[in-house]
Amino acid sequence: MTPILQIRDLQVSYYTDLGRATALNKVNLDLNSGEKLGLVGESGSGKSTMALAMMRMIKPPGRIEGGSVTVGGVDLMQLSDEEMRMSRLSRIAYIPQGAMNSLNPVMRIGAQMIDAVRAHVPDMSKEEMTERCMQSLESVDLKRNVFSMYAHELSGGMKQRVCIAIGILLKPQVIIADEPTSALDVVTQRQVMETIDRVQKEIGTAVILIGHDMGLMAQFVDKVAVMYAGRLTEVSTVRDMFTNPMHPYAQALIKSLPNLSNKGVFQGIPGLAPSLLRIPSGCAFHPRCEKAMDICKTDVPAVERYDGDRLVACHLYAERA
Amino acid sequence: MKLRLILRRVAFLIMVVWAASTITFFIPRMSDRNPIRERFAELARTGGFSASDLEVIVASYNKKFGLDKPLWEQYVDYIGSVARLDLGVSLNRFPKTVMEIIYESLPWTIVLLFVSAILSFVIGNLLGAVAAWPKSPAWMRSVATPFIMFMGVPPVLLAIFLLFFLAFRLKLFPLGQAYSTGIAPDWSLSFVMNVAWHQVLPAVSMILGSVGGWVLSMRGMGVTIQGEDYVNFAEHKGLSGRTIFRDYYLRNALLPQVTGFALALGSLITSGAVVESLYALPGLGQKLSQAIQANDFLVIYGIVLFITMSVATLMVLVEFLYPLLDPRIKQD
Amino acid sequence: MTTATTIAPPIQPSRWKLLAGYLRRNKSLAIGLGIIFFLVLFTLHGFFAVDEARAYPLKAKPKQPPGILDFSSPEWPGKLPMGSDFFGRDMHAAMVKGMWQTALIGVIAGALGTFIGVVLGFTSAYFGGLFDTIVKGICQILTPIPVFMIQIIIAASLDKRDVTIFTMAGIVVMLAWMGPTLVIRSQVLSMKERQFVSVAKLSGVGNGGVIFGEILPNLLPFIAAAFVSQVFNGVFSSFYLAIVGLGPLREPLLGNIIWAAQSQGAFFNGWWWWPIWPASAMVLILSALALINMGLDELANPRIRRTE
Amino acid sequence: MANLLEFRNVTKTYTRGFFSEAGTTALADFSMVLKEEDPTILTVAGESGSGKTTLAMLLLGFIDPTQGQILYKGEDIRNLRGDARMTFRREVQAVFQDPFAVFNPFYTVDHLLTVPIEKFKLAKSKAEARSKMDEALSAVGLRPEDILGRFPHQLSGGQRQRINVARALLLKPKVLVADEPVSMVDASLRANILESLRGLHRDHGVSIVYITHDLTTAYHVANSIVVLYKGGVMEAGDIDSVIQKPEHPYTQLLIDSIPWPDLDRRWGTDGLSVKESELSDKGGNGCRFAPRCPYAKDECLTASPPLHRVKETQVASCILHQQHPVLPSANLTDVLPV
Repeated sequence: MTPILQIRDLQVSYYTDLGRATALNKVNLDLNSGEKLGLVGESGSGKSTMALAMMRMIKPPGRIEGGSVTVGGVDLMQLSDEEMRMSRLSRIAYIPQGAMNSLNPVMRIGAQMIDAVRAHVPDMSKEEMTERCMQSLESVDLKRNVFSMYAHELSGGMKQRVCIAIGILLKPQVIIADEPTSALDVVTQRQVMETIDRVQKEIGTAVILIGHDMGLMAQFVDKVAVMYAGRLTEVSTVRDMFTNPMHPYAQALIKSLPNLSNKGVFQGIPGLAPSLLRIPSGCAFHPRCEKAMDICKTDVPAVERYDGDRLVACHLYAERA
Repeated sequence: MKLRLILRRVAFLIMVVWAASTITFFIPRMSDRNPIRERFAELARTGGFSASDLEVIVASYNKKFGLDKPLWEQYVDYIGSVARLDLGVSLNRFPKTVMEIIYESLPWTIVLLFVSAILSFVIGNLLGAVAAWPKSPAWMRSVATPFIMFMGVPPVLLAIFLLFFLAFRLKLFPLGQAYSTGIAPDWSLSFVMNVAWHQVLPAVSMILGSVGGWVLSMRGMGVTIQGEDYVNFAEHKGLSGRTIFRDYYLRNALLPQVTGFALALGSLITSGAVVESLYALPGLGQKLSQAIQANDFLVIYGIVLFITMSVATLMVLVEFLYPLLDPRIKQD
Repeated sequence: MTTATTIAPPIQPSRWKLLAGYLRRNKSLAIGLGIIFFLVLFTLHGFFAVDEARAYPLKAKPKQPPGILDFSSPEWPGKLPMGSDFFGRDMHAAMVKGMWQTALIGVIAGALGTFIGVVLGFTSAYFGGLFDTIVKGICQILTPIPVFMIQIIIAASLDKRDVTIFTMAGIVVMLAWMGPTLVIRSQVLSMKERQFVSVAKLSGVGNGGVIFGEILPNLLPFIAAAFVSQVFNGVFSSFYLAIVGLGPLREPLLGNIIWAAQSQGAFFNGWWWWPIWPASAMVLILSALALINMGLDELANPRIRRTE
Repeated sequence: MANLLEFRNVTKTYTRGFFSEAGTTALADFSMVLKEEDPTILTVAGESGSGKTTLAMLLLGFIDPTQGQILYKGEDIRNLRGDARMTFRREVQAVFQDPFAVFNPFYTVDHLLTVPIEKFKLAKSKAEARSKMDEALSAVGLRPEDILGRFPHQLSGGQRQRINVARALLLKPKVLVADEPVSMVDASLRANILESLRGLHRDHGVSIVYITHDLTTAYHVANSIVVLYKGGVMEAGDIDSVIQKPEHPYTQLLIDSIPWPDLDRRWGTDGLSVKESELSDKGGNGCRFAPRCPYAKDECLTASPPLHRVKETQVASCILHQQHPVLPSANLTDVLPV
C-alpha cells in the first residue's frame, strides 16, 4: 500500500537578523491512510514549522528550500499557488492551535463554513452547502443552531469543535491538528480529542497530531515521531515508543513523564534545547546525551530502519542497521 | 438590556451638550473684560445701529447673559434657552437671530463636510488596508505613501497652495465663492454643476489633508488584524485572497475606524471652517470667522455651541450604529 | 512554537551603530528628525544673520519680492532674500522669529499637556476608585467637543491686545490634556496587571517604586509619542487660532502672517511670497512632527513594525 | 504557636459594575491552615474558573476577601503595617505561570534578583549580593555568566522559569505559592523545575501551595490536595487517596480526563461520558457541579452538600456520600496530611 502522505527531504529555513535558522532539516516521513501520527518535540524543535510547510504556509522570513510533500500522489510543492489554495482543506486540512481566536468574530459560524465550501466547490447550491455544513456540525456533536451563532457565543471547546467541523468539510486525505487542545481544560480536551478520533474513523483520513504532551499521544495516536532541532530522531509505534524507546532523547522524554506508577521518580532532561541558529555539530542532541560518543560530535547520524518498522537516527545502533 | 444601553448613550449625549454649553457660558465671564459692552461702545461711537435696535439687542443680550440676575439664575436661563435652541441675536445683522444665520449657511457646510469626510474615509481606509496587506502588489502599496506625507499638512495650507497654483496661476478652478457671480441660485443642472465646480478645490484640500490620517491608522490596524488567528485560519481553509481580504481582514480592521469617524468629523469641521472662509464659501465656517472679525459674540458662541452639539450627536449616532457592525457589542 | 527565539546575539553592536541601523529601518523617524534639524539650523543661523526687529512692520521697504535689494535697510546693501510684506516686515526675519515663536508655543503646550496627562493618567489608573471614575468621565465627556471651538471661545473672550504667545500656549493646553491622559491611563491600566508588577510588590517595592521604577520606564516611548503629538496639536491649534485672527496680532507668528496676507488679498495682488513662506514653514514643521510621531508609534507598538 | 497562615471562612465575590447586583463567587467559604512547624506541599487543583488563581491572589494579599479573614501569624494581613508587612512580603512568595510576563522588559533579568535583595536588605555589600545571586542560580542549574546581564527575551522559557525558582530560593520564604509553574514550560524541563521546588520544601522547610490543573504533576509533588470547582471545595484529602480513588464525580471526571502516558489506561475503556460545559447553571443554591454531573438528583439542585468525611484523610462534597459524617468547612485542614 502506498502511503497517503509522503514527505521527502523537506527543508525549511528562517532568515533572521541573527542568521539562518534551519527549522526543518531534510525530513522524511510516510503516513498511511487512516493512521494517526503524533509529532512531538520541545518548543523550537520544528514541529509547527513542519505543519506549516505541509500546508505551504511558511511566510517570510521563512522559506521552503526543497523537498516534496506528496498527498495522494500529488506533490504539493509542484502545484501552482492557485492549485495549492484549492488543495488546502480538500486534500490536506489544518486544525489550528488557537481555536479561541481562529473564528472571525463578526461573521456567523455558518457563513464561515459556507465560504470554505464555496471556495472549493463553487457551483454547489446554497441549500446543499448549508446541509453539508449542518451535517459537519452534527458530526462533531454540535447542534444545528450553532450554524447561525457567532464565535463569542460559544465556549472554547465548542469553538475548537467548529474548527474540526470546518476541517472535515471536504473530507481531506490528511488532517494536521496543531496542538488543538493546548488552550483547553483537561475535561474539554478529552471531549475534543475523542471527537477528532471519531470523525477520523468515520472519514478514514490520516491525522498528524502535533504537540508536546506525551500523555495525549499515548491516548490518541498509533505512531509517534520525535523531532529534535529540526530533525526526526525516532519514529515508532506508540507501544514501542512507550515500552522500548531507542533514541536516547526519546528515552529521556519518556522518563520525564509523570504517571501513576512512578511517583516521585520522574526526571527531566538535563540542559536546554539548542537554538536553531546554533545547532550543535554532529548529532544535535549530543551535548545533553548520556551515551554520547566521539562520533556523535562530528557525524550527523542517518535515519536507519530497525525491527522492520522503526526509524531511528542514532550512532548507538549503527552496527545493527 | 438594550433599552438601558440606549438610555445610557442618550444620557451621555445630554452630558456632552450640557458640558459644552456650560463652558460657553462660563468662559466669557471668567475674563474680567466685558467684550460685549466694549462692542456696544464701539458700535455706538461709529453709529452702527439705531437706538431702537440697541434696546432690543441689549434686551436679548441681557436675557442671554443677564448681568442683573444672580449667576446661578443666569445659568439656568442660559441652559433653558440653549435647550430651546434659542441662541440669541446677531449684533451685526440685527434682527437676524443666530439660529437663522446657522440655518442659511448650514447646507453649504453639510455638503462640503460630508462629501470630504466620506470620501477621505473611504479612500484612506482602502489605501491603508491595501498598504498593510502583504499580498498586495508593490505599486498599490506605494500609492499610500504620498497621502501619508500629506498628513502633517493642515487642509487650510493645502487650500492656500491649491488656490495659488491651480486657481490663481493656472486658472483651472475658480478663485472661491460658492457659485459664479451673476447667476441666480436655482435647481437647474447648470447651477448645480457650477456649485460643484466651485466646491472642488475646497473639498480636495480637505480630503488630501485628512486621507493620510486614515491611511496611517488603517495600516496600523491592518497589521494587527493580519496577524490574527482567524485570518491565518481563513488561509488554511483555502479561501481566495479576495474573500480573505474583504470578509476576514478589511471588515475587522474597519470596526475601530468607524468609531473614529465621528471624532474625525470634529476636526474636519475645524479645518472646514477656515477653508470655507478662505474660499469665501457661505458656510458656517465663514460665518464664524466673519463673526470673529466683527466681534459678533453671540454668533461666535452660538455657532460654536451648534457645531459642538452636532458633533456630539453624530458621535452618539455612530455608537448606535456600532452594534450592527460588531455582533460582540450587543451582549454588554 | 516559533523558532529561533532562544539565544542572544553573539556580539552586541555599539549603541551608535544600533541607533543608525534603527533609523535606517524607521525611515519616518529619520526623515522627521532630519527636517527638524534643518529648521533648527535655519533658525539658529537666522538669529545671527538677521536683526529680529526687522520682523515687525515698517522696518523694511514693503511689498518687495524675494531677492530684491532693499536700500532702506540700515546695513547696506541689506538684501531681502525672502521679500517683504505689505506692512514692511522683512520676511526672512519674520520667518526666523515666527518659527521660533511657533516652536515655543508648541513645546510649552506639549510639555504642559503631556505633564498633566502623565500625572492624571498615572494617578487615576494606578489608584483607581472615585478619582479614576471622575477623570475618565470628564475626559469622555470632553472628547466629543471639538477642542478648537472651545479654544475660539477662550481666545475671543480675551482682549487681543493682551494676547501673547504664552497665553496662546495656555489656551491650547487648557483642552489638550485629555488625549495624553486617556492614552497613559489605558497603558498604566494594562501595565499594572502585568505580572512583573506583582513580582515587584512581592519583592517589597512600594507604590512609588512600582510607578517610577517598574511602570514608568516602560511607558517612555508612549510618553515621548504623547509629547510629540501634543507639540503637534499645540502648533496646529495655535496656527488655526492665528489664521482666523485670534492670535497675538503684533507678533510675526506663522499663522498671523498668513491671516494678514489673506486679509490683504496677497494672491490677487501678486504678493505670492507673502503667504507662501509661512505656509511652507508650517508644512515642514507639522510634517516633521507627524513623521516623528509615526516613527515613535512604531517604537512603542512593535506590531506595526514591518519587515521589509 | 500561632498558625503560619490561615484562611478563615474566606469568600471572594466579584461584582460587575456599579449597577449589576449579581456577582460571581470566585471562592466560597474556604478555610485552610498552614503550620510553621509542619511545612507541607498542598495542591489546589481545578479548571479555569475554579477559583484557584483567586486563592493565590488572596494569599499573596493582592486582593482582599469579601468575607472572612486571612491571617498571617495570627494577624489579619489587611492590618499588617511597617516591618510586619515587609516580613509578610518576604516570607510569602510566589512563582508564576508565565515565565516571560514576570520580567520587566525594560530591565535585564538581574532586576528580578537585585530588587528583593535590596528591598529586604539580604546582602551587606554588592559582592555579597552577587555571590548570593550566583549561588541561587547555580542551585537551579543555571550558569550565572549565561544569565546575568541578559534581557528576558534573550533567554529561553526554561531558563526564565528557573530564574524565578532561583528568586524563590534566594528569599527562602515560609510560604511559596506556585501558580501553574510548569504549564508553559517544555515537558522535558518540568521535572527539573518541580524538583527544585520540592528541594525548597525538603531542605528549607518551605510550605508550597501548588496551584495547577495538571493532576499528574500534582500527584508527584504534593502531600495533599484540594479540588475546587467554581469556587467551592469538591473534594480534599491526601493526594494518594484522592488521585487513586476519587469519591466525588467531578474529581472522577477530572482524573479520567487526564491523558495519562500509560498505554494500559487509555480513554474509551472506562465508558465515561461527560456533558459539555456549555450548560450554565441557573445560579441556584444547589451543588455547583450538578448541571454536569451524571449522577445528579433533584435534591442536588436545591441544596449544596456539605463535606462528608469519607475517610480519615478524605472529604467529598457530594450527597452520594451522605452516610459519612459531616466535616465543618472550617476544619478542612483536618483531612490534609502534611
